[in-house]
Amino acid sequence: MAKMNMIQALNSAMDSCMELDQNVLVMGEDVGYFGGVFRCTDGLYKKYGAHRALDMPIAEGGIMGVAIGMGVNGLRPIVEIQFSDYIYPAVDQIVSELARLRHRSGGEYFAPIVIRTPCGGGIRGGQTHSQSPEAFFTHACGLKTVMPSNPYDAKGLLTAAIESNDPVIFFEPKRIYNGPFDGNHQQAASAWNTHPLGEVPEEHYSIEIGKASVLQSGDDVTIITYGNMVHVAQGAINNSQINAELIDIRTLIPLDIETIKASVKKTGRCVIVHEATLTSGFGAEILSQVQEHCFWHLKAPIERVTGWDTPYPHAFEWQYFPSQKRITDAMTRTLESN
Amino acid sequence: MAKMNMIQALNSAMDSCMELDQNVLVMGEDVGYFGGVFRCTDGLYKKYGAHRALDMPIAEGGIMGVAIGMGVNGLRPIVEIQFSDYIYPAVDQIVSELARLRHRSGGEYFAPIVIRTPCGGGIRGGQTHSQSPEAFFTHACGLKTVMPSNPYDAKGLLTAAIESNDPVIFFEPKRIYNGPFDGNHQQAASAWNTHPLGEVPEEHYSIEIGKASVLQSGDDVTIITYGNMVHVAQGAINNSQINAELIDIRTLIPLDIETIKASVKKTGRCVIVHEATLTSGFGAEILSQVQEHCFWHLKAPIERVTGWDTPYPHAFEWQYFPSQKRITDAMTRTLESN
Amino acid sequence: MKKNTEENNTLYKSKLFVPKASSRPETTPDFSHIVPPAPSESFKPDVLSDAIDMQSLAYGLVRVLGDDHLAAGPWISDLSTDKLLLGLKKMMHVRAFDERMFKMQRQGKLSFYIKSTGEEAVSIAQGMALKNSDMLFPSYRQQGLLFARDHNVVDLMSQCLSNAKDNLKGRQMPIMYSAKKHNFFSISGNLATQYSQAVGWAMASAYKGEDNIAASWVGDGTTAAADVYHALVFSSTYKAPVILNVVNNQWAISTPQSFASAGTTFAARSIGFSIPGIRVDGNDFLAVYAVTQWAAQRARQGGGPTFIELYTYRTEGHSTSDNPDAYRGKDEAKYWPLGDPIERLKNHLIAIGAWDENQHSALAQSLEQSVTRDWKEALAQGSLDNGPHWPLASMFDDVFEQTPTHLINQSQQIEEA
Amino acid sequence: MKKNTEENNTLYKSKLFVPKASSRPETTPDFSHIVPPAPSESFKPDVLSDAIDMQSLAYGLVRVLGDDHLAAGPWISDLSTDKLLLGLKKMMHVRAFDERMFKMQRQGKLSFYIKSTGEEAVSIAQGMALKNSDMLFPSYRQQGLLFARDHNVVDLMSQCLSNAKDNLKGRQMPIMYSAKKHNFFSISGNLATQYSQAVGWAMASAYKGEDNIAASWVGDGTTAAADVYHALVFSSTYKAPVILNVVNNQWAISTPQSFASAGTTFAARSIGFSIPGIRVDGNDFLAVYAVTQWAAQRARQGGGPTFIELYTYRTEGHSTSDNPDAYRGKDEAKYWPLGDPIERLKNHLIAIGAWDENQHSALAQSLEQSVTRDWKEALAQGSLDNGPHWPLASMFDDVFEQTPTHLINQSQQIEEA
Ligand SMILES: Cc1ncc(C[n+]2csc(CCOP(=O)(O)OP(=O)(O)O)c2C)c(N)n1
Ligand SMILES: Cc1ncc(C[n+]2csc(CCOP(=O)(O)OP(=O)(O)O)c2C)c(N)n1
Ligand SMILES: [Mg+2]
Ligand SMILES: [Mg+2]
Repeated sequence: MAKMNMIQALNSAMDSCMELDQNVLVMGEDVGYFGGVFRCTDGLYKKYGAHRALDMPIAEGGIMGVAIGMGVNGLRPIVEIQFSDYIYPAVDQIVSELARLRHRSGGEYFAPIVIRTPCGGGIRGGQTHSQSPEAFFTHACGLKTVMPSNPYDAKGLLTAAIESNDPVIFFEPKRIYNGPFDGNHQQAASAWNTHPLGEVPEEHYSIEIGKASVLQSGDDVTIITYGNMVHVAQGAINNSQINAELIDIRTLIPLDIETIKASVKKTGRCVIVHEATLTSGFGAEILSQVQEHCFWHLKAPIERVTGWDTPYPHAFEWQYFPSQKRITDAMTRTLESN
Repeated sequence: MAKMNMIQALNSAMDSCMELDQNVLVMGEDVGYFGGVFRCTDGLYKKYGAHRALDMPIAEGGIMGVAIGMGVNGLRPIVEIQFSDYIYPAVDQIVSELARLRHRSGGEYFAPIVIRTPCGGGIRGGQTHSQSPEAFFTHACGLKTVMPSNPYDAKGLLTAAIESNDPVIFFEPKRIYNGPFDGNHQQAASAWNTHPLGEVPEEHYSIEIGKASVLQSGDDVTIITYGNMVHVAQGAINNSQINAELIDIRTLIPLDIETIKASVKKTGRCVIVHEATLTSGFGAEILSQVQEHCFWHLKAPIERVTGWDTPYPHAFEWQYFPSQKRITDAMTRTLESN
Repeated sequence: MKKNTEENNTLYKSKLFVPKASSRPETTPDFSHIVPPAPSESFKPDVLSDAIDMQSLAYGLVRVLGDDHLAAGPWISDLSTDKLLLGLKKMMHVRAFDERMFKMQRQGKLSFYIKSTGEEAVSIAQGMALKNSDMLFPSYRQQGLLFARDHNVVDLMSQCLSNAKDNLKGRQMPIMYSAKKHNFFSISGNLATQYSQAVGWAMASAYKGEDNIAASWVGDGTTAAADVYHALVFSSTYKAPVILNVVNNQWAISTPQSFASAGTTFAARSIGFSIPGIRVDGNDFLAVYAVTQWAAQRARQGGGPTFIELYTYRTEGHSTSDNPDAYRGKDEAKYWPLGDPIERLKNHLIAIGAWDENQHSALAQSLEQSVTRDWKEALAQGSLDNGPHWPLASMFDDVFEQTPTHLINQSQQIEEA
Repeated sequence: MKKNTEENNTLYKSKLFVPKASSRPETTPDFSHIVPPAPSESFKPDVLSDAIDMQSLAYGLVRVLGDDHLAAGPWISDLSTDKLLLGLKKMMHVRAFDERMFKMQRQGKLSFYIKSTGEEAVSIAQGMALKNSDMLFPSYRQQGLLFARDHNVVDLMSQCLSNAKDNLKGRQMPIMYSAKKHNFFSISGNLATQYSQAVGWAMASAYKGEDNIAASWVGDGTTAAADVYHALVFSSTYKAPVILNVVNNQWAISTPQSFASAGTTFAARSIGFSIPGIRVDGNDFLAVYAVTQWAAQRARQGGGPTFIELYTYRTEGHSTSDNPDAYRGKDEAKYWPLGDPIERLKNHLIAIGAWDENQHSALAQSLEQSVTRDWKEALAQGSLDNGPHWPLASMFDDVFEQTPTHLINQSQQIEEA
């Protein structure tokens, strides 16, 4: 075991897969010589060369089209989209091509691609360096959608994604690259090396895609969340007397509804938290499935605590970023309503 | 009043707006000389010339970028995307630019654009001529999203969209261009001239964007739907003994939640129907809002009847297209569960 | 909106330039500006020449067949008479196939169809000039490639019928073929997407140190799509072994090529990317073959991509959903100055004494019969309206490699519904 | 994945071509392949020439200032000495502004900043060559355009500070300016999107019969983006009155221009679209002005778009988040053969006796002081950390023209939270 932050854990996953399989390569803008603007591919160029840590022109749509062709020809490209805010030029190749290829070709063709992309706010990046567009991709059939919340999961899930023969879109909450940020931005941020899930095996391992993890069990209310918000929710629980169960879904598609069902049937109360915009965010899908499966167990309306329906503002970043207080208030409301 | 099908009603809306305001023009692939592959812009080229019924190169992303620039320079482009299945190359310009321009520029700039695009299946078009991608756009803040279900609404809402200073994405269910198709594909399709909402004023009028319409009032269960499915739901109600209230939301963003609330609080039961894929479809957002606002009035789980989580299949079109039976079964389930 | 109106008492005098069509129903077609050069007027550069040094080929028109029906000029290749006869037969086979399928659609047996009439030389000559191990990324109008690779005709028909033998399991509209065993990529309904994918496939081939190349096709109208730019930028940047073809058949549904050609030839577009651009008479089987062979050699020798404009004409409607008389001059095809690819190869073979009219009509007839036989056999395996189809639940397969729970549940619901 | 591995006992021998950088930290920069031509070596075509007839300008380098610091050659324009002095002053003002803002970011007063050091001639000369009624669609590195149009400097700083006077209401990162009163479009964080928008704006101008033109800028790396292709295709198709500029400063963050240039000049890319391509010494104020003036005349006379490659160098890091020493040769800037735009114009003015060192340092000092004054004034209006900002609820304004109910509700919730 070693202490790793998320960047090191992701790097370690790519490194071990590249060692195992020469069909695996990383590609994207500034990922080669420089090692990525967030340093996630650092060292791979030195170790595997310019052909396997491949810098690419600034054309997300082109990178994706080319990656699909490579995947069809037996390679396993790991594509980095520098910020998920810049994934839209690639949406046609992702939604119309990558997601549908296996199905439309009757199973003849597929492209085993991983799309890695940093998401979320909290770094003063304004509206084009803070977005969480994961929900868009959950509506396109054929894409696995993953968002880890800690280094241990990050390495295990990224390894599974690289090994998967299905395309995987892998969101990396950039605010927690270096530490488990709990939303308390006045405080000095803590680092991963003080966190149990910052303990990461150096060797190759994978975590099954499609399994949620229950980070804390409790009886009164279920919090369902993923990514950045896992740590904000944990903080809200720690700083309240509420006996809450905390579920990190880790994978959006396929969603581990069984784990969610079991919990909400037990607690009868549910708060869903994500950083993305409220309307048609993935919280709506989770809420709908909980309502469909647990209706008769619900003791209070399911609540959604999310980003607002506006672009991510520069000056009001901390009013946009869902706070512990908003989560605590929501839990309290569900507990009070009867 | 005149009898019009949806194509004629849409054409009439564009014509009257172009007559009123020379800043209004239509543009897109095959919309000029030919009048559009569905004939919606037929005659506008003859009447207004090649400059105002403007054929364009096959580049949805380019068409959208150019339209935004025109909008910023005072024009009101009505862009036709030939099939909504082909809107993805334009997603970056729509989501990153068009939807955010007014906000990001502090209100200095905006582009009053209408994006018209046929959606939905039932025409044997397979997976790339049958999609209903409306939900994607409801998650991007700053776009009004409209889908009419009849000629009268189509003209009134399109006129309002053209007059709006906000961008509007306007989905046209192609299966009902010529008649109110109720899902019964063995039967000869009926035409709009036999339908009361096929009565359309020739003169200029508009219908406020953001208002649902209650097409039939009932006490036992509320059906919330839009587009193609309005007529399938109506058929399901007609062919059952169920006393259902039928709401055509007409506008997805902004959603007329007041009308929905009033109905569900009355009936206590709710079935949401759309043709788009289930997961993260707009039904999830509607369900979530109903649950949040009407929780204490609900007598049964809210149901979603939608397209399946697969691409639209050619051979199994009628098993994909939500049927009256599936809607009736859902209504029955909600009525039986207690 | 009204507000604007009040301001606009004065009417705009538009200065916007809008391209024109070669003809419209109210005008007589006029292609007099197209003056086919003699084969001898072209030149054949070394396969590793710089794009800029062979620029004139982008503005000219490579031809091998002269008005005398004989082969001439620098692009004469090593094509044997047998190969020419095979090419003729394959072109005639495609045409017979298209004719039959079109009729069947008109009789309601198919939901849709697209012909390649008048463009058969493009896919047959190019298909024959490539190795079977080269990967093809076509648009929907290169069905000829499948004939070049001897694809089973009954299977093609089964795909169009969405029947139980359809290798696409009834999921796709007619003509959206996929044929992995023939290295023919799954056709996409979304224009141009295959173009940059072909470049990626070729980059992978180079990455693996293999000799196979990729080839892709788009139409004149589709050249405006972003993926075409991506293909040019990426194939140039990494010198990908790929042939990028533009089939300029003059029309994109109702839109003339003037809305995509940017006031010059399509072939000219690649030179600014250091990619050779060659414009070739797309109805001249020998010229298409020779140019494709040149590009394939360049790619295999590490010279990178070639951009080929195949200058041809869409003789019929865009598809069975289209009526060209609504937007182009009556019988515009008759005015097309470069003739018909089958006629021209036939005349060449006759001119060199390798073929005659009787053999030709006999072949035409036997191909018509074989297509009819194949159709009966395909129909016997089911049709869209009457089945048998694939099992309904198969619709949920292949969305993912292993079908996840939520889709298994949906496949059970659909059986109940 | 494992499965693949077992098959791969033999290692690939990659044949993939991967472009190289001008230098990396472990190599010494070498620009010896760049041989600046003498001003006289260029030629100035008629403003309505065909792109193909002026092709050599795409592969050459338009210059006016010679090594003797004097103006020469066909591109000498009517620039008065006063205008040159004004241009010098504005370039120095931008540089002083950049210096101060960079320092303030390093002191934690700003969240982010981007300098244009070494590229000042691009936006100042081009801004001065255009009419104030012409519309500008810049990238984030053309802040100089705002100085060319005499934008209030305190207001620029207020935007960077997201304070109560920020015209963008605290919504955008620093430098994402928008200035409608100066016909300066809202800068987007998404690269290239403005390029096709500029074409649409220009098409609207032509549609309305007006004489205003549009101009847009992208960097060398950004040329790979789809919107650049769309701008070329659409501006050519409709002969839009627009100037499309590529600021080739050799780097895109850590990625050298060789990953975007397709093995040739950027200017060469437009010729295949019938759009003149001109490569100009971007650090030569007089050359940039003259070429821009030529393109503007062409556009106003109905000649359509011009594509200009401004050949320059990004002297500093990409932004305050970047450290160029991690990916390019130490002091690569020092090796850049085309010098510094301010130095070169200064030397020219001295050479013609219109300026001297004392005047220059005096001006530099007074500009530094004025920027310091402006900064104090801006800071007095608030800062990101300490406010005052716009009212919190203003965040929900401008999502739509009239704020709908669901956003009004959210603005109430945010006040409570
Ligand atoms: C992205 C996208 N936009 C629009 C369409 C609709 N469409 C199908 S074919 C076609 C015309 C293509 O013309 P061209 O590229 O010249 O090919 P041709 O049909 O002449 O072979 C159009 C606009 C599509 N299929 N995909
Ligand atoms: C669509 C998109 N992709 C990626 C980025 C991230 N990004 C910001 S600047 C930049 C480099 C741009 O380089 P260049 O075009 O040469 O302009 P320069 O910074 O040199 O002026 C990149 C990749 C972005 N902003 N938008
Ligand atoms: Mg065509
Ligand atoms: Mg640059």
